[in-house]
Amino acid sequence: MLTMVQSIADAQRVALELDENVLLLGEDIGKNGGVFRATEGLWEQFGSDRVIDTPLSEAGIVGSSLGLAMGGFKPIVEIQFLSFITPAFEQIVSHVARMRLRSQGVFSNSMVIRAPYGGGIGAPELHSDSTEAYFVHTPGLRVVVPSSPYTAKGLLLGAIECPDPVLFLEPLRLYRSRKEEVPSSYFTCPIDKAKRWREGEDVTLIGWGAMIPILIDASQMLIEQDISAEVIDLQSLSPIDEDTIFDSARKTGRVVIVHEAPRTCGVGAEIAARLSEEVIDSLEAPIKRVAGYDVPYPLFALEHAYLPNVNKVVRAVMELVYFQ
Amino acid sequence: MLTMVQSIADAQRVALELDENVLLLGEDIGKNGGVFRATEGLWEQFGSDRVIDTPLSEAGIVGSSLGLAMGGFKPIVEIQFLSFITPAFEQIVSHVARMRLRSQGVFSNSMVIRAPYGGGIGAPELHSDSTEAYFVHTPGLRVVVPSSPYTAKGLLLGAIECPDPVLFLEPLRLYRSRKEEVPSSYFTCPIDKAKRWREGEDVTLIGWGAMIPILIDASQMLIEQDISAEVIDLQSLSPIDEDTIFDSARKTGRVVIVHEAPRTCGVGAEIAARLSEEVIDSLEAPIKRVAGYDVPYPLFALEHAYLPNVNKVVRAVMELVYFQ
Amino acid sequence: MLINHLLPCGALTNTGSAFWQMISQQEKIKLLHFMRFVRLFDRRMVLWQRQGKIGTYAPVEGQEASQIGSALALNKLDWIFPSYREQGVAFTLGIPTTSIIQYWSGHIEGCKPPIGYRYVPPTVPIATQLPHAVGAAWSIKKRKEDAIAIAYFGDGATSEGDFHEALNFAGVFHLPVLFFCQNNGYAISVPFEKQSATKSVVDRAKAYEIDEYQVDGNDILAVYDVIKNARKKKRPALIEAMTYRTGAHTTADDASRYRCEEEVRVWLNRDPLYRYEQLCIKEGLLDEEQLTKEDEKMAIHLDQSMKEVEQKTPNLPSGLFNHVYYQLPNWLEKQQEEASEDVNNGSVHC
Amino acid sequence: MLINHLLPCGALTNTGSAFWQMISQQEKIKLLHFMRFVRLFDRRMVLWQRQGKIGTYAPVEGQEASQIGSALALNKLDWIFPSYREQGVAFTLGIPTTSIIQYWSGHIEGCKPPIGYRYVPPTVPIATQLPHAVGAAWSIKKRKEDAIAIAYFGDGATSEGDFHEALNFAGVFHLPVLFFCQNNGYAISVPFEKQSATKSVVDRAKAYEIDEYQVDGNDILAVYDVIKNARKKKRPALIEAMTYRTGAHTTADDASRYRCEEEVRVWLNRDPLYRYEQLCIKEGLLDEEQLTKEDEKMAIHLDQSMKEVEQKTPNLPSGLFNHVYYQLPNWLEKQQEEASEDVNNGSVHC
Ligand SMILES: Cc1ncc(C[n+]2csc(CCOP(=O)(O)OP(=O)(O)O)c2C)c(N)n1
Ligand SMILES: Cc1ncc(C[n+]2csc(CCOP(=O)(O)OP(=O)(O)O)c2C)c(N)n1
Ligand SMILES: [Mg+2]
Ligand SMILES: [Mg+2]
Repeated sequence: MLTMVQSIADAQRVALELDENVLLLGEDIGKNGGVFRATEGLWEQFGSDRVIDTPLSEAGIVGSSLGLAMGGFKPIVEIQFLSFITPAFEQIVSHVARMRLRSQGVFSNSMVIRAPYGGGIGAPELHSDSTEAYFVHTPGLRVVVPSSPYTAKGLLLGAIECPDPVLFLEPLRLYRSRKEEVPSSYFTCPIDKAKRWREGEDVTLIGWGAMIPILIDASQMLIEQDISAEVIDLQSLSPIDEDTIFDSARKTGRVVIVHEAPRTCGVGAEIAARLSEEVIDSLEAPIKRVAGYDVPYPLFALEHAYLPNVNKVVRAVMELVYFQ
Repeated sequence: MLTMVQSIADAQRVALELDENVLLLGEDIGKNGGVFRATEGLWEQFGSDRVIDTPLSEAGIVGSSLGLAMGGFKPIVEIQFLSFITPAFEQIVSHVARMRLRSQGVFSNSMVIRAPYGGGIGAPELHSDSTEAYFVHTPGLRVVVPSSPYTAKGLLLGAIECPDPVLFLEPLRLYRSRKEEVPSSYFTCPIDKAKRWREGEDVTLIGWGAMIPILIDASQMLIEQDISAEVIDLQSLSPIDEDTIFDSARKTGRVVIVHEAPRTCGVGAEIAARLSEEVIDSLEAPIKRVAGYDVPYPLFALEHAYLPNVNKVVRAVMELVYFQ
Repeated sequence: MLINHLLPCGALTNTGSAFWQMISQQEKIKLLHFMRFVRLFDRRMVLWQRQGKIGTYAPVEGQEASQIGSALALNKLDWIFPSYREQGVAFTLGIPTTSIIQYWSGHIEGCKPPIGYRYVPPTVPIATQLPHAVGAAWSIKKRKEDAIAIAYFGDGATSEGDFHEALNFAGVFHLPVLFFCQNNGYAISVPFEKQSATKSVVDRAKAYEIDEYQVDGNDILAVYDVIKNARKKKRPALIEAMTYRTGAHTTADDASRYRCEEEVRVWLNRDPLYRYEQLCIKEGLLDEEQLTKEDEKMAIHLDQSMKEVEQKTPNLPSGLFNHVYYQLPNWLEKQQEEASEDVNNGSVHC
Repeated sequence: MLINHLLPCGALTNTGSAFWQMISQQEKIKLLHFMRFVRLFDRRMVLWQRQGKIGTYAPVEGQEASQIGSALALNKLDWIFPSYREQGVAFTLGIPTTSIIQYWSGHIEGCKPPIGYRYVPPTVPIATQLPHAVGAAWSIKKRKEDAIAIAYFGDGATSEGDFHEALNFAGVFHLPVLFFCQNNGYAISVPFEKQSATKSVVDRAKAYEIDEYQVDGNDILAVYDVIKNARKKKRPALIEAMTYRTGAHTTADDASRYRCEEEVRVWLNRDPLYRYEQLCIKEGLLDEEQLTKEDEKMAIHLDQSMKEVEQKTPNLPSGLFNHVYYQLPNWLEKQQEEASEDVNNGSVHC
């Protein structure tokens, strides 16, 4: 039985064992085992040549990882918190995302950038921001978010296997929220597919990461109202698994999209836009978003008010069900 | 009669004359007058203490401009091309957008960041990217895009007057594409309102910046097909002027949104999402986006294929009009 | 050359003796009081964190001389740009105790500086406050104010691009800005030897043609002297204060994972408070009775401040929306109404 | 100390004489030929830009010694990270002329290095290639290859954070990477005095404990020597080549707005090609007849290359989509079909 953060460490252990080209780079990931222990024990097992404590320098880390990828290595980079990826933004957007294209397939840009993210754990300022949309809007990248210990390992190994650069976002709130049986061997989950956690007929709830337990709870509450909700975990934010969400939307005719990031231009907007382009004639109600407000993520005393929760989701569903 | 780039220089001249706290900072904006001459003559008129040639250091420019703003100055920063704003991304997202909030109203974060952007002029790699969505997704900022010489001056002066930080994006393709009468005195255009360039009944075309001439041309072509198109220039991408687009969508029942940026998670997604949340029952057809593909902006030999054009817009409108 | 006035045992060096004679009785006592207060305060914060009264906290212990010595050398018009560990600076400069507690309790109100203060809210992303200090110094220079700007940061911050860009601007534009690095030997778990190939942080000043000072950061007299001196010059300077945090990086950190007890013991023997107290005893400045009284007053003040903070309920939902823009725009007003509704219908609890 | 082997008049210095005796006849002639070829090529590119045959172009003229001297000192396994102005390097290293023309004609195919080459496509954002070179050097070190990585950049690039972060990594991890700065005195219009408070770029090497070399960048022998030497050491080094672009920043730039004719004249008198030709004449290496023939061959080669490029039509729409990901994903396939349709129905012209 592993927590999500343990299963993430385990996935990296397996990857380091399997492929000598895999390298880990990041701040405090070596001797310290990562500030969340997501690389616990790996420095001891694989040494400081493969599990590398770097200077405090995100552009340096990501930029040199691209050079390593071009040299045939497979860097797995830890950014300590997603908010602190911004100093490496230029490297990611202008280079990591484009090196394969720019060299017309000659140079690899294959790497995984891991970052814990999201709110709900009373973390200090800027440690809880959800900025996935910046990267979903950046062609050349993939963006993956797990929601359980088992899928975390499978998706992370899938991401490591993938020749494209993958931003792998780890919901802080789920790091230790529950344990689950996770095989200790190598296995992957497809990194471009959504996952249906629950089937339903009346409404589709779409989310990812830390929103999934909330959506499952909401679907339980809705049963009491005789509303059957389908819960879809996007898992892959880029690319978006259109087939799964279109099928579900066509079936239920009602969609609520839930995310922590600010509403405007969040990934929810893209899902709504695709639905309104492709399945609008199957919809029986407006498309609803339950999302963060268009304000910076608050200091933690107010985060409960900022975040989507079960009540907000249920209320949104009710609005759709009683829409006319 | 001024071109857009001349009217932008003129707006800055007026602002420098009116308020001694206005400062210009940027690379090559002084002696050289800006690589596009958007600050032509200002260094000569106001001196190197107010029109400041900085080192090649975007984070330094934006970060120190924030310090200047806190000290009561009003910096107008030129980023040479929008793509080169990424080194300052952390400063903008983590600080410029938040200083007023974080200091609970005590310290000003008032500044304008100007950047030429967009394609269609055969510019080198990375010089044509449209990355406005990153900033529209960032609470605390405003984003404004002019589409004519007159509105460029009025909107820029409006942005300078505004106490919030404003990202002011200048469509390269319109810099010198036409001349217009622009008053030499001080005047402003509201920076949070969309502008209707043309009224219509059958379909709403929404765009901004360099897309506006295309939408106007498309609306002309559509007349021949007896289709009356309303052309809306968003002007303000953040905030989005919902009233104007909702009213228009309710009237026409059909919407095409056009932008150069990659489709996924572009500003078009947000507009579509809001429409599908608020006016879905007035829509007679899906919401269409004509946008850049989800690939990095190509080297210029292929940019004509990447970019939205009149034909693509007309085709999209036809699909909606004949939708059933 | 490391500037040192006061040895770990509490003896003055030659330069120290000279400086000691130059400063007033009042100054000497201030240095002592603030060191004691800050230590008390800081330990209380760690305790409160353990009791769940505040959130994750970054302790100051071991760095008091650097923080208080520098803070007391500053003037009212100076701009101060702290990182997240400058509670000693904040407290010394008169930021209300309640504000500091509020900040660490996750209340944005704790960021608000009192009227007339140029004390900027803590900066969480590493090294990003350095360019801000450059800009503030530019504003000082343009307005010909009798002031400087000072940025506080750690040794780890010197690896970030913003460090470089800020120091370069300061050199190019000759700005009155002090870059004050508390080199406590670690960036969380990463020791300075792995952070930089240079032996020390001041080695980098040469790359920008700015002044440099390296000072014993556990020696409050030396720090006080250096900052007084540097700020008078109104020139850009990089100052490295050699110090150590004897506690963990934050209350969420376990320092035993990356450093040994022996190393900590060495530094405990260089304690900044102990050595200054020894000096004060020798100089007859330490009035035990008086100090006990002051400590008690301080303890009461701290408990009262905490109570005050506990009684403050954050403003919901306005606390989310106020000051995001200069004026609340229409579309945010709509969202605020939505949030109000959630509060009113019980979807969100106050 | 500025390393100088060949004076502007074409006379060898003492160190120059020694070096001249050490290198082979073949090397001497290569240096000459590539300088002549690159100048021809570069001038042709400027002309073609004026004729509308290629897009905006960044001319090399004046910097040939820096580019060719360094390139000829490199080995096949070395990783090369150019900026946008390294046509001289590219050409010397055997990047096909057609590729270089294609790149400046806006064809992505021009970015593709020939098989087995470690020549990276031009980097447009300033200083961002430096961390890449660090990573490539790291990969070299890990694989124990007999190679180095070299990053080319300008004086302006030294103000960016990426410059700092890259040099810091190189120093901390002891990587075989050469940071080769062509200090041509300007970043577009901004002179180096306004870019940095230090007198020269090499002053910054001390901040990272890496080797430093300052060399006359118009002296091809000195540059060749320094890079040969530095690459043998397999240690991180910052190299500053003092040079000048006698043309504009790009064909879109008007250099007369920010620098005076006199300054240009001074530098024209230090022309790198002229001085090396003078030496070759003196040394009896310059065979006029032979050179004229070679020049003619080169001219023909250039015109043929241009014709070849003109005949290549970009792949539409696949040129937009290929290689964005390792395999074209489903959703992009859909967009590619959309784009095909636009081509087929005439919405977009090939
Ligand atoms: C840009 C950025 N990257 C990473 C972090 C996470 N982080 C917080 S403190 C810290 C170490 C800072 O070390 P140093 O600068 O020496 O300051 P100290 O904590 O020792 O006072 C790190 C890596 C951050 N806050 N910002
Ligand atoms: C990050 C970034 N900012 C700005 C630019 C625009 N720009 C292109 S070249 C240049 C000047 C570069 O000067 P230098 O580094 O000295 O190289 P040189 O052109 O002189 O060879 C500038 C500002 C850019 N390409 N990238
Ligand atoms: Mg430290
Ligand atoms: Mg230059």
